[in-house]
Amino acid sequence: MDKRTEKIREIAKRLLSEGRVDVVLGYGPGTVPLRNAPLFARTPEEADRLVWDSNCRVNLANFLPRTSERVAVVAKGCDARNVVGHIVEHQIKRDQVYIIGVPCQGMLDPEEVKKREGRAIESAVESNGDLTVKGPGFETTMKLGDLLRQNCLTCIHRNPPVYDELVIEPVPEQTGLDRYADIRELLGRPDGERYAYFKELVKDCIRCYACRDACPLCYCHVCFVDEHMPQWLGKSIDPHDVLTYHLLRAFHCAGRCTDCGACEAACPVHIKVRQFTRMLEKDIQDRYGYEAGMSLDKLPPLSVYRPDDPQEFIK
Amino acid sequence: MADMILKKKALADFLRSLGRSYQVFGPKQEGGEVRFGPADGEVLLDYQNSRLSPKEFFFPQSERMFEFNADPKAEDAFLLKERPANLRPRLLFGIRPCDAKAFAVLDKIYGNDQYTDTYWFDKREATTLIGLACNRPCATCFCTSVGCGPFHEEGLDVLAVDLGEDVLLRPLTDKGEKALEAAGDLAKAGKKAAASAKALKTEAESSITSRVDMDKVNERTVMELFEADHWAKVAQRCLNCGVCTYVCPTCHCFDIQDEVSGQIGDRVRNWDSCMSWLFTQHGTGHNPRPDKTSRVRQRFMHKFKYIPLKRGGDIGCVGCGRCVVQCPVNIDVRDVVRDMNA
Amino acid sequence: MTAAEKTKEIFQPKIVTFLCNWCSYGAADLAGVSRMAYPPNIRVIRIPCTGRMSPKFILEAFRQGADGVWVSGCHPGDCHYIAGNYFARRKFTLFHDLLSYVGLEPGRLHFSWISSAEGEKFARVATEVVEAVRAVGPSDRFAKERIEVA
Amino acid sequence: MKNPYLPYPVRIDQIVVETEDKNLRSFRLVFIHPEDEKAFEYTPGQFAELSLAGYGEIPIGIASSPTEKGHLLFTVNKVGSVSSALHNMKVGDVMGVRGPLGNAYPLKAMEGRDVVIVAGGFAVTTLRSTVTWMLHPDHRKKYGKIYFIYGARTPGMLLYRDEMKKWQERDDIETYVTIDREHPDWKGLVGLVPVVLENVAPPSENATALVCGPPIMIRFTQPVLEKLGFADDRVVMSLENRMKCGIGICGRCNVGPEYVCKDGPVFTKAQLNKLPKEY
Repeated sequence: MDKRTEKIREIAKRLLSEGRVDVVLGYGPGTVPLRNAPLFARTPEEADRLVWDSNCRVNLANFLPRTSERVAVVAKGCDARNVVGHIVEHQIKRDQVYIIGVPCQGMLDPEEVKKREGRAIESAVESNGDLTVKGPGFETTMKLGDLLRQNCLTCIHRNPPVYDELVIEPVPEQTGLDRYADIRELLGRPDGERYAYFKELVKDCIRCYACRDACPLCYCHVCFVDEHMPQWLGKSIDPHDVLTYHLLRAFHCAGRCTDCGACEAACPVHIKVRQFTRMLEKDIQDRYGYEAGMSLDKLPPLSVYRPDDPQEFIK
Repeated sequence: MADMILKKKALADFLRSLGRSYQVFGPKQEGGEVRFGPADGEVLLDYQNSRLSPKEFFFPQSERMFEFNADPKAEDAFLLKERPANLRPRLLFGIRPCDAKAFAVLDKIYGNDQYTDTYWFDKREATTLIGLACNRPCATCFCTSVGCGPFHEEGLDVLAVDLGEDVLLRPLTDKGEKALEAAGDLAKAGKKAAASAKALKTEAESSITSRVDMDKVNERTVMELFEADHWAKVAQRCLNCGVCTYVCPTCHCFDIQDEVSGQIGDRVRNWDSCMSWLFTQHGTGHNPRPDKTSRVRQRFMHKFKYIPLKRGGDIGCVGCGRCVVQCPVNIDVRDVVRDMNA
Repeated sequence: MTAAEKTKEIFQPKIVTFLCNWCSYGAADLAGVSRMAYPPNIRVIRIPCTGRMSPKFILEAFRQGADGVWVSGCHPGDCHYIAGNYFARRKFTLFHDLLSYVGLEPGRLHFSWISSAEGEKFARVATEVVEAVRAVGPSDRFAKERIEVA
Repeated sequence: MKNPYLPYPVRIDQIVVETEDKNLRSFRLVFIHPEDEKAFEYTPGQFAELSLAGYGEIPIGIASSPTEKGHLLFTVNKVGSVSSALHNMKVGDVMGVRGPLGNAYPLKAMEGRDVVIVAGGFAVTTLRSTVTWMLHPDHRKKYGKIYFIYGARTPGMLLYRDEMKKWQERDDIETYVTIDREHPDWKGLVGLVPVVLENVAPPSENATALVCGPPIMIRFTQPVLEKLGFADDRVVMSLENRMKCGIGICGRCNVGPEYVCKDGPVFTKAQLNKLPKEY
């Protein structure tokens, strides 16, 4: 058993039996390979089903807003930063949430697995940094490190910056990464090409809103897509409506997004929706030197200002 | 008409000759996924299933229903006009039996005891379906539990079975026979081919180990199932996104929207999802399904209780497993039905 | 070529202009009563403060076929509501960058700070904005024409 | 195949502002093609989709009675985008009507019996249709006594006041119109609908009750009807839910397995007892 799984269970059982929290929000086993399921453990027995593996792509901070319970949440670096975001945005109180921080070495991208093993996978087992997948008449072993999601490859906060307890010693952070090479490359192209790129990027969108619903930042009672007086965008798959949706969704995440990748992991048609949010993330770092969710006493960049903020494009 | 045999080597010619009478579509590899697209003499035979169901051939995600002149001064201002339907004969090659069964279920929904949805049936009638039997069902398939199967014929015009070197073509309807006639010279299938198709069927059916039972669901009343306490537990992790409904071959709910740009207006219908709170929101602000639990419950009750009650026992699920694979939080319909049946 | 043909050839852009009630709207007024000339291509929408601006307004204007959008408010530090335009500035910055990133042509989206005493600046910026948008040409990328569906 | 989504074109013939808050207007609609009127054969209790191209459709109960030839009547509350757009329309404007939709009040089954009609607020529309239909000389003799109990918050919120005055003058219907609280302009009954119903106490032995009103009225009326001895299958109610297609396909208005648009909107209390409260 993974050391982290063991420790998560131990902490969860302790918190539940001591009555510290009402529920422990973690991951339980999934019913299909390369997928696990959010688990709401309310008893120490249920906590025995908690697991940790490389499929913890769902961001559990998503379940915190509007809860009245005392919650312990199993959180990777990015998830913990979203919990911090919720606290700063008054979606949950600090003393209502117990952060079980999990230093993370990245989650795998099932599409990467599929690229390497195209046959139908019926089971997948992780051990010692390897992933072994099996199907009818075959067994393939791959290095987990080769299968990581793009946001995990460029992650620089694998350890939760804020936590109540860490399940293992912090893992070394990745340094010297060029996180935005592709964004810079895109920005270097003519605007017409960029427009064509983004039109193509979202052309398969089916407007299921899974990217929004999987995102911890999207907790509005009424999302702009559901507003009808005025109605900001049509509900069809007209390319303009689709692009408008993605632009406004991304903008609503500006300065709050931790690049956790839950949106892309949820997308049924594999749209790289992070191409929108990452540009904003980069822009905010460049312009305001801010990173989301790193501290409990820093407000998001759109909630504050400096008199000397850059304004080179304003006449 | 008897079963026919098509040499696999001649598949491209077969599709091309069909192309003279039909627009032919089939499963194609696109990026990492299988999708239905124009066949152009080439389709996949060794695929499991398409990521999205082919329901969009009959129920496009967005479909113009009417158009109107939005110029208030015009004589025909704001009068809805039907759009001429594009009814060129189409042929879908290689859809899976579960998806065809889904169309058969939807035929009963789009055509109820009083009304007939012309948009659905226009396209259904203009389309011939050649299904491809599943020799290797996926681990998530549970079709055999819900009145379907890897070689199920309902809803198809022709069933094709991949025999290795050859493809057996079994015409099931007049439409199917017409298509095979249009395809030109095909040899009659011999006893051996029929026997090996049968053996493949048995093997495929027995390879489906994933089962759900429906006996108690059928026995229980609507209220017993509705008031059961497992719904809150299922709903707890649901994101209320619409992935399951949009990838589902039997999900058929829609919204009707009017769109005006300049002086042209359209009334469009779009896929809608019972997972959305807006789906049932009254103008007054009241919502009969106000929470996640009631919305999640609706989806499963609709498929496994309401549709069987109202449509002669047909289950509103064909066991294709798409929602199982694609739910971001792994809500497995098989587990939900097991809870309903517990 | 006759004069009529010539004007026909010059593209007349439609520019949706959001003006803050307390400054730029007054500047437009001042420019008007001072009989300063500026092109008639701007369509003014009065807003209480640039802080009220939502990116949705900008996108909606483009969707409805505006060739350009111009937002103008009080100079930083002069906001009637103390800091509305400071917050707006960050919003505009990011939204401007986002729209440029996804391929909005440079020259379509403009921002300015114009106080109610700056009638002359209003007329000048209006002229600049119209010229810039005219140089880019008619908008098609973010304008939603008739719905493109089956 | 007839396209079930295509509305009949109609012209607005008359608009009446019904209530003091001006949020309820009645629209009299005339078919542009006379043959459409023949095709639009309806029964009290049914509804139709009012179609405003550019805005959408709204399901509204038909307030006119089939015995009133030449027009349809709809009374619409202004709440959402379509109803607001409708309230901005003028006499002479063209719009669409799609229907008739849904089942109807069980007029046939009610023959030979007393009828007790209990209505509140603007839910009275299809019951106005029913009363008008039953009072028609061709139909009146088929029914026993008719009780009509109707209430609104204030006198200014009562619909169809002039007509009800006429009903009050007739001796073949017992009409009780009430308002919730004392009001200087009001000399009639004062009291909530369930209380008035209890005081009137119509005999239940051979009677059917038709009840339509806001949820709160329904909730307090049901025990009174029970006390008066109305069996659940003799209490008839009309539901409403968000709708789009109106023909049992688009999937949103269901209450359990029943579609309010096609299998309803009229249900007996006995039927509703077996269904989830998703309305």
